[in-house]
Amino acid sequence: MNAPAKPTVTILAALNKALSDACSEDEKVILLGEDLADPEGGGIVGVTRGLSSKFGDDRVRSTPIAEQAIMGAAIGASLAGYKPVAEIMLMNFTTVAMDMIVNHAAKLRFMSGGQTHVPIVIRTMTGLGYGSGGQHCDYLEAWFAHVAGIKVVAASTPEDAYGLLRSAIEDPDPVLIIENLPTYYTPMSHELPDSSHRVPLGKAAIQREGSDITVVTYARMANETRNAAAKAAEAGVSVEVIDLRTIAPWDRETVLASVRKTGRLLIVHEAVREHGVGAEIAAVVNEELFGELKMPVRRLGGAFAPVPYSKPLEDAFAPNAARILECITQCVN
Amino acid sequence: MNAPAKPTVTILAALNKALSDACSEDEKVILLGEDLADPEGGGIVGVTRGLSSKFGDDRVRSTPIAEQAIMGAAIGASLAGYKPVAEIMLMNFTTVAMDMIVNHAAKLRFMSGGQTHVPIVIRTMTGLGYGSGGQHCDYLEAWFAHVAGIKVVAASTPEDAYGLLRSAIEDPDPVLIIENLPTYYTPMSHELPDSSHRVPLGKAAIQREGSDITVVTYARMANETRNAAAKAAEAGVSVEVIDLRTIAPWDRETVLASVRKTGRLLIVHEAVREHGVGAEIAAVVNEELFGELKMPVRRLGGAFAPVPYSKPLEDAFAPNAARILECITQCVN
Amino acid sequence: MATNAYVPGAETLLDIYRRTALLKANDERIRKVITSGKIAMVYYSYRGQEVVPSALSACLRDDDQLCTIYRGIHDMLAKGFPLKELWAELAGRTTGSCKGKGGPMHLTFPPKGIMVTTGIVGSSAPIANGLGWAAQLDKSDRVAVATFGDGASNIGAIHESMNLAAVWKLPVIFVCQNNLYAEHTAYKKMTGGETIAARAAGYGMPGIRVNGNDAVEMYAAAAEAVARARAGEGPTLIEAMTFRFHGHNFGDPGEYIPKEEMAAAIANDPVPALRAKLIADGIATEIQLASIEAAIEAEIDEAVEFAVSSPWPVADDLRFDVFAEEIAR
Amino acid sequence: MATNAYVPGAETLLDIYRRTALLKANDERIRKVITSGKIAMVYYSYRGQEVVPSALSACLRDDDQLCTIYRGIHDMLAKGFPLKELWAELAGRTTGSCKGKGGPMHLTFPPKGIMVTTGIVGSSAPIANGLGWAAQLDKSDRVAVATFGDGASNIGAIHESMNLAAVWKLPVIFVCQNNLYAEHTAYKKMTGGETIAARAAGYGMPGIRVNGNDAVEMYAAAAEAVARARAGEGPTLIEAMTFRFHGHNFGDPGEYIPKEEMAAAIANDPVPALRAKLIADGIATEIQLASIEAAIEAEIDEAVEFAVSSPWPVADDLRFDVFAEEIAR
Ligand SMILES: Cc1ncc(C[n+]2csc(CCOP(=O)(O)OP(=O)(O)O)c2C)c(N)n1
Ligand SMILES: Cc1ncc(C[n+]2csc(CCOP(=O)(O)OP(=O)(O)O)c2C)c(N)n1
Ligand SMILES: [Mg+2]
Ligand SMILES: [Mg+2]
Repeated sequence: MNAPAKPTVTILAALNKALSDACSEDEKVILLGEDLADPEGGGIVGVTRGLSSKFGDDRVRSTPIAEQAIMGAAIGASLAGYKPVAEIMLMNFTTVAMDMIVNHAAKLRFMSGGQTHVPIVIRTMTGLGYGSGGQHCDYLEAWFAHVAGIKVVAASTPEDAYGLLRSAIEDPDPVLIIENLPTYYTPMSHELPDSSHRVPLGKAAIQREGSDITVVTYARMANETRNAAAKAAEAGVSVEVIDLRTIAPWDRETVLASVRKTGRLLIVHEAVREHGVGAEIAAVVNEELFGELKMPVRRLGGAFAPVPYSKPLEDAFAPNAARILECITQCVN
Repeated sequence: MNAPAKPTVTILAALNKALSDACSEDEKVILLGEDLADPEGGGIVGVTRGLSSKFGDDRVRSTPIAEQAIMGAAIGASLAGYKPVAEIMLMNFTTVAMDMIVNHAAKLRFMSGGQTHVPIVIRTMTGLGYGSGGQHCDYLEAWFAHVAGIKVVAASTPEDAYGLLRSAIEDPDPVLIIENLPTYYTPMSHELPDSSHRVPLGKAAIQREGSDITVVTYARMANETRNAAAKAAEAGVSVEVIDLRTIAPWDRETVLASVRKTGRLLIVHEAVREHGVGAEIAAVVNEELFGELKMPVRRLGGAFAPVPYSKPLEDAFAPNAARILECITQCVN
Repeated sequence: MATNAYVPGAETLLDIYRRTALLKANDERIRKVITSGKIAMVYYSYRGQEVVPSALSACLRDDDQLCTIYRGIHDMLAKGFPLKELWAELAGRTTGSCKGKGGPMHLTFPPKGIMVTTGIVGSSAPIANGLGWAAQLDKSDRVAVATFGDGASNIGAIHESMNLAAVWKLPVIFVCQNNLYAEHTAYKKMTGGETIAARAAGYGMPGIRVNGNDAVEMYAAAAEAVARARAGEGPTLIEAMTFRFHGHNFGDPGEYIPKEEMAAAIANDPVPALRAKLIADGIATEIQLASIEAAIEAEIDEAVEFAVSSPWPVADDLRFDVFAEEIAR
Repeated sequence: MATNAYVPGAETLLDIYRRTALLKANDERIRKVITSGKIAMVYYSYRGQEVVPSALSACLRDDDQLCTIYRGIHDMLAKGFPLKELWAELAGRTTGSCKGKGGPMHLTFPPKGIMVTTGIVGSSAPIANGLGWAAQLDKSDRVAVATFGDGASNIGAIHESMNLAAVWKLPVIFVCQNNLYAEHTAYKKMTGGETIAARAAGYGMPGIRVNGNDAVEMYAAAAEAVARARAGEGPTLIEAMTFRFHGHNFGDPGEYIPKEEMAAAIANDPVPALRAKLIADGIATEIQLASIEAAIEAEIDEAVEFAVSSPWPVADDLRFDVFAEEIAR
């Protein structure tokens, strides 16, 4: 018997192919961001590697360090019929471009009464684990989820990374894609997705079926939760794992149906727990399933602190498989 | 019998006195912002009127239109021992200064291991009702509440406006004060608060006691809720009105004690309901009082849309006394 | 300052006057309508600044695109924003260009290239760059214009935009309407350096300060900048010196402006000055101009009437135009 | 370029060399320690840029204040950051200046005026202005320094800061360390205009480009700027031309830098050049310098040993230093 072949395909490769396929299929797709083009290395982690060589440096442009200018250029080009994919290198750097994203990209369709719209994608990245400290690892998805007019997605597998990015580019409204630094490089799949593969925005994935408790999560925490769920199964606890994939608007139907079935809900994200997206999900589930729950909705999230530098502190900041498992065990007992 | 004297004191006057008293009592208190000094009219709504004349234009400075520079100047001066009160004219303009507020003001104490701290106050204003449209009326408190290291307050009475602002200035950490445009001018009190008056940060006010339902709210919605509660009383419904005053960190003890008593909770804010601060409060109350509630926690908030221009749309955007009353009535039946 | 290549001919000057007359009459009507209580709105009067966009727009085509600001109705009207859709939007009606959702600070009318109106100081410029990038990609010779004020020149977005436009050689014209005040704050007090135009050199971009109230001078600068942009030679910064005759917004008495300064500006009102020049130069007669002006008044009458007799939006409209798909209740 | 008033004497040059030697040795040690696996950290090497902060700091006092960036350990060491607290922080220990909470990108040490280290491009400058404002209010002649890179010059915060500093005449020195690369992007490619220094004119502020690798030239520019600031005459922008000998951060092979460009830069390594000059000019002997360098190595040995033998923080430490009061669990 042969050992099963090792997976080789990473989220990084899937994103790169998604951008490449989108550029090939639609000449209106254009890319911009710091160090994005090949003379600058094709992006600091290489998501856009090879694309400026393939599609020309008119369509794939490195920019000065100027996030407001980057976002403005994307918005303007989208108003003139293009589908820009703008990279804001790290999520913390969205803080210098919030005006463009929130006051303009998210609102122009509404404020123009539908005369214009802003079909842009904003790719950004975050993630702890590398000792980058307080200004490079924030998880700000709750900010954007609170803003009407922009969608927010995050993938935890190469297939979803590909399918969500393709759907985001085709979506007629602005979409923020949150990539996660430590998950870029893990080989997870055997084949790169086909160019027809799409993941519809607004649809969660039930990554594992279960009957005792539902865990709703996304991004890197989905991986940790899958690991925790596997361990829980060994102990006889059946965990349903839902990866939201689209954080806003989130898939209420799938989540409610699952919790209706299991009667228990735990929400897990790396973002600071307080006022994180888990709060909204907990509020809605409590409202919709009042009296049907076997336990109060629980949330695991990042500590109420800036992301710290030192390894033991960084390790303590966010949930991980062990803590998720511990919490699941508490919940079902 | 004489008619009771009409109230004459507004939130505007209380804020002005608070700033003036703080400047008088502590020469480390300094002010900056666009159009803030008297040659520029003492602020566009006059909160700082008279102060540069009284305290000198070294301490009370108008600035260029440059919110990053404003926030940076405040942060820097605070690191050198001052207590700057910076005005960001409207809350939507915080979007150009989020880096300074979130990556720096909120984090420097932590990132420096407590060697430095940032005792600044950021005064900002928002509020619909004047047809300003999509870029001038956002309610972004949930963003800041999600950030560890900054406190968020909002007042609905002149006494609280005075007391919170004085406490914020004396607080050793950054505090964001959200003022509300339509409430500046309403005469509500008979006397300006005494210079010793303080409202502690983190303490809610029970503005009306009641036994049937708790309504947790803040800022202008507290006024609307008080009106709704008065009407409800006429119909025999006893409403407990809690004005949070400090939105982050919010007063869990007071809220939980009240809901434990009434068994019902409605949360009301003008901010978009989805992912608003009501979500966190609902999540916590559901978790803490699981099985003790007579109804699911309800939330009223702004529509999931940018703030619209046209009057009927603007009127439809946010809760008001009538809608709060309607919801209260539904809840208790 | 005007090179011979860009001297406006008689027809162009008359065209410019037609626009200024429309702008002036429209501003006066808006203020009148607000005062009468017929329509309530936030309003930032541009009275006194009419020549800047009129001369600029005389160099522009419908497919050239504009990003302007809250004080921008003059920019839009000069570029061809239709009066009915304008007034209906000001009145907050469904027949307004933005269905009443945008209002005076967010007017939009793509058929005439009026793409963005922003209430955020400085934010017109970054978006204009994107319009310019699209023109480049389209291999079109259309241009993008960003207008903003003197106060806006000190905010970060403007700096980032000018640098990017220079580096990418974008067909963008940055028009700073220097009316010497930013809200209540005098230009001199908040601006390092003598002129805004001089900052262009720091980006390796041509920058020119002109008397924006002089149709000939403003036209020459605009025409040269537009020609440069159409030829693929990159952006230009024009600092157009002008003045506003009213407070920052309707209701602001403008007490921070010294009386003499205001009096001198009004004495040099650019609209009657241009009118007088047309007559003095024999380009038009008093009768011709009066009839143009009368036609404008009639057109405005009609637009106001259209606006106030149009239907209001209803609460349910909030569910639409947030996304392409409607928002569930 | 140096005026006679600001020529560094022999003692000053020796002082500058002492700092550069410390900086160079420290950078080499950090890279060695990372390579060995002894300490893991994100690291932005400043090797090649040592003379800029060394000459600058020779003009500064302990009470002068600094806001620097992720690539800033050279700025801090030159200003007097103690080695033990530095290394313990790099190692993430409780004995680090920031108790392990800040790390290499957020080093802070107020007793030596090292107030802010930021990982956000451009954000050192707005905060330095506030330190300058405080100095003004205190009627102190202390100054504030903001350092940043060539790439940072194109971001909004820098523009807003330079304008405000000029308008308020703040005692701030803006030091742009132009190492010709911003991450992987060449300076020329992303910068409109020939020099960063030229942009100062747009704010009515003195701006000067100097060879930052030349101790005499850099000292002269810094001393003049500091004297101007102390005298209440406002800010200065210094563009110090330099180069980094390694990738953007540790692990980046720097392939985007042409080999010849790197080779030429290394051939002109400013640290041995200054060393040779001291000997050639008779300011110090080989033996003296070697003994300075040996003492530095010993000091670094001690600091590294102190760091790695210090205790780690524990999870509960996350509850402290978020606010003055502790965070409940
Ligand atoms: C980022 C931001 N800060 C502040 C404001 C408030 N504000 C509106 S208009 C204005 C003055 C702008 O002056 P200027 O750029 O000269 O334009 P003008 O109004 O004179 O046409 C200010 C400060 C804003 N809209 N946006
Ligand atoms: C606002 C922001 N955008 C992007 C980055 C990512 N980034 C970190 S360093 C850097 C390059 C900065 O180059 P430069 O200013 O020349 O400084 P140097 O690293 O050369 O010292 C970039 C783009 C950041 N930290 N902050
Ligand atoms: Mg102005
Ligand atoms: Mg550099």
